[in-house]
Amino acid sequence: MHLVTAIIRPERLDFVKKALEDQGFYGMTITEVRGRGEQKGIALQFRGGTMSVDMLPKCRVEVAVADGLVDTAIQAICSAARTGKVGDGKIFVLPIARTVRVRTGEEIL
Amino acid sequence: MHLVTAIIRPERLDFVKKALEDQGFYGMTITEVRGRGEQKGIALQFRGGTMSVDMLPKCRVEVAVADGLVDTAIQAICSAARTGKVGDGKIFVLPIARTVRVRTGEEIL
Amino acid sequence: MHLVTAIIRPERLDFVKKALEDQGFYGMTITEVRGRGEQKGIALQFRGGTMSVDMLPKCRVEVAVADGLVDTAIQAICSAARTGKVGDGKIFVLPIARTVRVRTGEEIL
Amino acid sequence: MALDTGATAWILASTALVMLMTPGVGFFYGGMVRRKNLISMIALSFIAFALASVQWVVAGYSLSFGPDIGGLIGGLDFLGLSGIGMDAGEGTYPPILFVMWQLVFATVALAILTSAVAERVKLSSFLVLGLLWTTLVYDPLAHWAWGGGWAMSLGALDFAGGTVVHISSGFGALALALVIGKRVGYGEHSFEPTSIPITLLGAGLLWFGWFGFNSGSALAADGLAANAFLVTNTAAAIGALTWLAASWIHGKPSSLGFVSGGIAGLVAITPAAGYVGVPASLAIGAVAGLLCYGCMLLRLRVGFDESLDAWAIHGMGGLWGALATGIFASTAINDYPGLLEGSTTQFVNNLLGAVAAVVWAFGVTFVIAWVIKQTMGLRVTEEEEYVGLDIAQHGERAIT
Amino acid sequence: MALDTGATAWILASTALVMLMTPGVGFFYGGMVRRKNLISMIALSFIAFALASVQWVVAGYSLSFGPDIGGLIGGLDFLGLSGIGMDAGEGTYPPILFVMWQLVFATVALAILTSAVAERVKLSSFLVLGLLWTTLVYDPLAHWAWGGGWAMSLGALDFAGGTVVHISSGFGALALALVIGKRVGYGEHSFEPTSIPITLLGAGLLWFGWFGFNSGSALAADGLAANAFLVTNTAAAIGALTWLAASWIHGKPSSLGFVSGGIAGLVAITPAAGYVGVPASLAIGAVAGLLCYGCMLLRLRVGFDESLDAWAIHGMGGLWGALATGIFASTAINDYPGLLEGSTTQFVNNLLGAVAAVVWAFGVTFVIAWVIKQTMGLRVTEEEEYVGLDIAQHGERAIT
Amino acid sequence: MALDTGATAWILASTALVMLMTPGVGFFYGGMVRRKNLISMIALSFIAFALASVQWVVAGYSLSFGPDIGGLIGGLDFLGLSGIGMDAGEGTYPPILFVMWQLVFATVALAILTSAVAERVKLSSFLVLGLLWTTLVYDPLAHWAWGGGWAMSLGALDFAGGTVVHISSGFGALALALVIGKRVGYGEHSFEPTSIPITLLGAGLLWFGWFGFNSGSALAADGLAANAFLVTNTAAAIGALTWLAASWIHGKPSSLGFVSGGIAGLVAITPAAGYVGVPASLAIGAVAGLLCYGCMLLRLRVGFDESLDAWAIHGMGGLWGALATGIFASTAINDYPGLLEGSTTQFVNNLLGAVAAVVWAFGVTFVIAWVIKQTMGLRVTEEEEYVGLDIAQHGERAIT
Ligand SMILES: Nc1ncnc2c1ncn2[C@@H]1O[C@H](COP(=O)(O)OP(=O)(O)O)[C@@H](O)[C@H]1O
Ligand SMILES: Nc1ncnc2c1ncn2[C@@H]1O[C@H](COP(=O)(O)OP(=O)(O)O)[C@@H](O)[C@H]1O
Ligand SMILES: Nc1ncnc2c1ncn2[C@@H]1O[C@H](COP(=O)(O)OP(=O)(O)O)[C@@H](O)[C@H]1O
Repeated sequence: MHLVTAIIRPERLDFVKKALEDQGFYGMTITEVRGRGEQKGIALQFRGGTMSVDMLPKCRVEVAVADGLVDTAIQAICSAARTGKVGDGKIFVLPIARTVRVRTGEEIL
Repeated sequence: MHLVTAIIRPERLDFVKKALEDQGFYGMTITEVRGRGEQKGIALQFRGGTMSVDMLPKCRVEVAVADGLVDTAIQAICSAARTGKVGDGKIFVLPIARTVRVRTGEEIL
Repeated sequence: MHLVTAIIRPERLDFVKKALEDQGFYGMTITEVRGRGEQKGIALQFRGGTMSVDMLPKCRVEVAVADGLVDTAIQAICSAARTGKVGDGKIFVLPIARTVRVRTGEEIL
Repeated sequence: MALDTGATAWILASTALVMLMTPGVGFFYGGMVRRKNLISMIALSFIAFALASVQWVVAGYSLSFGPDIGGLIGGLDFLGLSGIGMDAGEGTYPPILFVMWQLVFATVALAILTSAVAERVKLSSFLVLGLLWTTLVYDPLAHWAWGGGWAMSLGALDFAGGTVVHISSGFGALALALVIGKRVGYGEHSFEPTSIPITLLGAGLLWFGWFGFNSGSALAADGLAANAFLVTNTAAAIGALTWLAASWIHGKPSSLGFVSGGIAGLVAITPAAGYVGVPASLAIGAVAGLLCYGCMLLRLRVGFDESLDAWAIHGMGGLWGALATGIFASTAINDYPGLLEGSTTQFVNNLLGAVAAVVWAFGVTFVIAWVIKQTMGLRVTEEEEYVGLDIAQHGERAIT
Repeated sequence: MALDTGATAWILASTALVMLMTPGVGFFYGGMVRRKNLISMIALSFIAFALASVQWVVAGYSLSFGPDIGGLIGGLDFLGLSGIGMDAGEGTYPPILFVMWQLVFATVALAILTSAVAERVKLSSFLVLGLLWTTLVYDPLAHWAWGGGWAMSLGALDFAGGTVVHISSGFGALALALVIGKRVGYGEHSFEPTSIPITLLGAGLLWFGWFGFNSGSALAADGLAANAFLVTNTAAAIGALTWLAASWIHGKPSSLGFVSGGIAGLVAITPAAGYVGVPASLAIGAVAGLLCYGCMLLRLRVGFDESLDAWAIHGMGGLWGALATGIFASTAINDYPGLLEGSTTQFVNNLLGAVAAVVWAFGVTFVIAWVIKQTMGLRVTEEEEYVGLDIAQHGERAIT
Repeated sequence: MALDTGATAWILASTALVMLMTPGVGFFYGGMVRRKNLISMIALSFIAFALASVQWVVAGYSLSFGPDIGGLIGGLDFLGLSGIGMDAGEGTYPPILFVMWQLVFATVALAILTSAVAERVKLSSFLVLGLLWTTLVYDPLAHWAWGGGWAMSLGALDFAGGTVVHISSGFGALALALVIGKRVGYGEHSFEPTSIPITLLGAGLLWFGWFGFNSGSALAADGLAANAFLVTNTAAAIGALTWLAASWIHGKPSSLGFVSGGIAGLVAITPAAGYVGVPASLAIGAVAGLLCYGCMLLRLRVGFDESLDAWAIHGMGGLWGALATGIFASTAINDYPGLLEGSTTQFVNNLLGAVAAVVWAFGVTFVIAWVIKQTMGLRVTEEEEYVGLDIAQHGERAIT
């Protein structure tokens, strides 16, 4: 299995979820993260002091999929998350050595 | 090393921590995430409008363990996190290429 | 590519960001996590009851870097995140099977 | 008559209560916007408060309560509050207290208006807009209804500001939202409220402060003030329960709906609080809960991004309240009979007062907003809107 | 006598203060529950407020303060508030104000009761429960102590509601928690409070509002009101400090313990505020802090899931306050001597009043809750409880 | 004269308003510290409140308002409030009310002081420090200015506590921050405020409560109280706007700056509120906004970790207010002419009063803090500081 890990815009999350569902991917894990890619930083001010915040909120969507379905998942995410502007995000596909279902303890392939 | 990544119920976290400790695993990283597996979504309402929220809070527990101890860790987590009902979670074991201790800069094997 | 995943002290984040920038790493993803390593736990009290909280806030910094640059990234992070005390953190380097840019759908190598 | 220290004490306390409504509005709306605009939304209310406060002591009071000019506006005799005394003289409370008392009404009206530009307004433009709005929309309406203007001469009743505060800000918000346009992404993806508990806090402060608003409007510590207090609470309670019930039928009964209904009830009883009794307040509040809920559904159906619903709740609730005052006004409470006691005149007067306020508030706000839009611009850039106003306008973040 | 505008002003202001306690209760308890039930917990207080408000103007006031029937309940003469005037007549404040004043006591009692069903109650069932409870438990108790009922005739003293509000809700909560049963997972895994700062906010609002509660109960703006104000604050302060000290011995002195001690002090001084002086208030508050802390420990040891401790703090604090009033009442403050001034009668009367209230509150609440449980059910399903009431009952989420 | 129920009502209500400022201070500062110290910061204000409350009824009131001893301190005649009556006698309000009224001033001063030890103080040490500070710093200053001490005899004017509350806590904070030393990591890495909305909530409560603070200081419900109310609001509003403007020039206009300016205006108008009119209040507030902003920049440049800026805002704002009172005092408002009306004496008297307070507050606080540091220690261990005071001192966490 592979863990398809996508960093996307939070406002596209609903679309990505829908697109994954449409392809039959139900299980997923979502984390609120902050990130930066090509986007420039922004300087913040705290009572006259300055702090730099260049990390905008993003959503990390993780979907464990069988090896043969990685492309399908990538395509579903890409088309649903895309706005065409900088900041649309990245997908990292991580290899999974083993997957276990906690409820049963059984190994999933 | 492998990164044993478990998505579990937040209320089982204390038990999982305890179980890992009992097996000698002290280091771990915890992230608040939301997730869905086989559980159905729930429709939310915002002043007459509707939004769908099917992502329940989960905890991601990550433990980096030596290759020979992966099974021990998986078993400890499984038995401590299990309630027997849908939503108990999944464990993904990710291979780690290298591990470094920041304090010393030394490589850990 | 590899995903250099560092768990560091939140207050060192700015330094780590700067150090990575200096080495030309702009893209990164940050997650608020809690973790424990060698640090001992602390017992909390809730109106007479007790709960144990031994998980201190940490930042997870993830940077996807080309294979040849992993060492550079590790060094940048280590030197910027180091205080020399227990709790400085760990770096896990995870192999990435594929990386995709959402905006364009193109594969990044 | 002479200084009544009891009345003065209650007006002082009521003024403080009403003042708290302005932060209350900030938290109420703040909880409903996205996290990246939470600070901005709260800050807009605070800024509205300061802005209208200064305008009021400089010119606003005079424009509203200066010697009447043609029924339309007050003269500039009290500019900078010159000539406003501390001595009650023939009155029961100090004239200077009346200035402060009326001030907090002007501020809360402007705070409500901020909802229309939520998550997209340029701060500098809001400062100009706010100054113009309070001067050109609020002050004339205050003069008409309370300062000796035509509506007051006509006999249109507005006990505590259903027309002056709520119709003005509600229909002003409608015009303003039309001019500024919808938020980027509205109608495409969902906008999750950052924190319902913050909204509930705001609602609690509003409900609390409203007792000063309505009961203090008796400008006395007597039975009329007490009755206003009781009918205010009753209308709010039943409004909250009816909205809860109505929204339950449509789905889940949200706490946001519940407090929205409470505020609808509060708005609607505002003009009536000194003229009606408890049974009428049950009717007024119940209708307000249902009506405003319906108006919100209508707005949603039309897909119009006036999403904090100042129009549905304050505008339409205020309009209903003005009419309801004409209907339910009772001589058992005050000197004025309403439609139910056979006085068509009262109803018509109130109708005229309310319709004129609707037209003025909508029209003038529209023009002000349009002019600002054409000149300095009303909105932040699309990029700033994406990043959020907290960072873009204030350099701050709500959650680290 | 005739209308005293100063007294009226203070009662008006106090009523507003007490009203704020109901949201205060919501935030106080809301911060202690898990995040998934935060909105629900706050909303229950708001809903309790609206529900009891409407019930009160329709029937509650009449049941409580209508012409006495056999010492047990008021007659229905004032149904819908018919015949309650705005004119003070022989009194010092308008009768209609007394209705509003008493209303906010009824609402806060019901709000406290919501703690017993935290994180597991079905909203529809709570609406029925609340209506029955305020009618069958609160109204009779209010009648007994203040409305001309047997306890009042007997001479049991309850200045501001130690019995009527706190024993009723505290022992009611005990019964209710028994009937509804513990939360799923209670005793197995830990339940982390979602936000202590929210609880502190609630505590701050409660402390603030309590000045209206106790001092306003003088129904005058005079030395008695001032004394009540001061002893209230003193008992709260010392209660907070003693709980802090006691919990420090057991471990870390939590801020939650500190404010719990403050509220214990406030509860205990409530029935006594108009009868005792500052030295007595130090004793009453200090004992309250220690006693209620001990009761909480006891409840924990027993493993009983009445986890927001309405019983330990309001029930036992109120009981102690009732007895303390009988002990410390002083003719230096008011007309009534207590045990320390040699009046066993006063102590016994207060004991009787309190015990009767304990029995009635516990018994009737138990029956009401049991009947609802058997018929429409009290709890949400286990699945809904797992998901949390915010989503399951309101379709809302506290943190996006 | 005799009991004036209106005056009494307003003092009662004002006392409640001022009381709310103490939690307000807690939330105001709490939002600015790091998340791991949020509960601690709020709790320190609550604890300050309880501590000073008990000290006040036991000894503080007597030290402040007991029979004058050499112009420096009050005698112990009123220890435990013995001899303080409930009867107004010749006065317009009950003496016991004055005790309570003054109590809330003592508590808020101590709450402001807590800012100086933010995120690093040991709770046990704070308890000792607070007790000593309120006794040795606050009580003498209250005696000097209001209790018949030398400054009062001299004729230094301090209407509502610019010197007694703000100079004392502001310059006390300066000394305290010097002794306790900067937080670990200060100047190295950035310290992000945990929640600006919480700070805005605190600011809203402060602004609200300040009406009681200043207007209630008239100890009457009359034109003077009304004028104080209005100038208070005006100075706050203009102070907020000028700080906003000044910080806009330097970068982004933060909401934190806006409310800081509001508080600067409130501080500065505090001693003047009963002596100046609206135009003067515009000047006083505007200067306060700019001056305190400048002082904050200065503190930042120096790299001094008194990071919640009690010195810049309360200390320097209070100092400016004391001088401004001497400058702008007007016989049109009260009996006292200031510099602008030709009275150099008034200005010099106020200058003397203020400078003496600065010296006393700074010096005595320094000594107290130093002694505690040398004996029991002021700070937590470095490890505890790293973990945060919420866990280390209270065993609690702000966000689960
Ligand atoms: N090299 C990287 N390592 C880790 N995360 C990254 C990297 N590059 C981008 N990201 C994540 O993806 C998000 C979007 O990236 P961005 O570069 O803005 O998109 P785009 O590829 O369209 O330019 C970032 O906010 C960050 O969270
Ligand atoms: N395919 C998946 N990819 C990523 N995360 C998953 C996947 N399946 C489950 N999870 C995570 O595990 C959690 C529990 O999964 P669930 O399917 O409910 O458990 P069970 O295996 O008992 O049915 C989910 O909430 C989600 O966070
Ligand atoms: N074995 C591990 N698995 C997962 N995360 C770990 C592990 N060990 C350490 N961490 C993470 O790194 C953080 C810092 O680790 P720590 O052991 O305190 O540093 P050091 O290596 O200096 O002792 C921890 O809080 C935790 O989040």
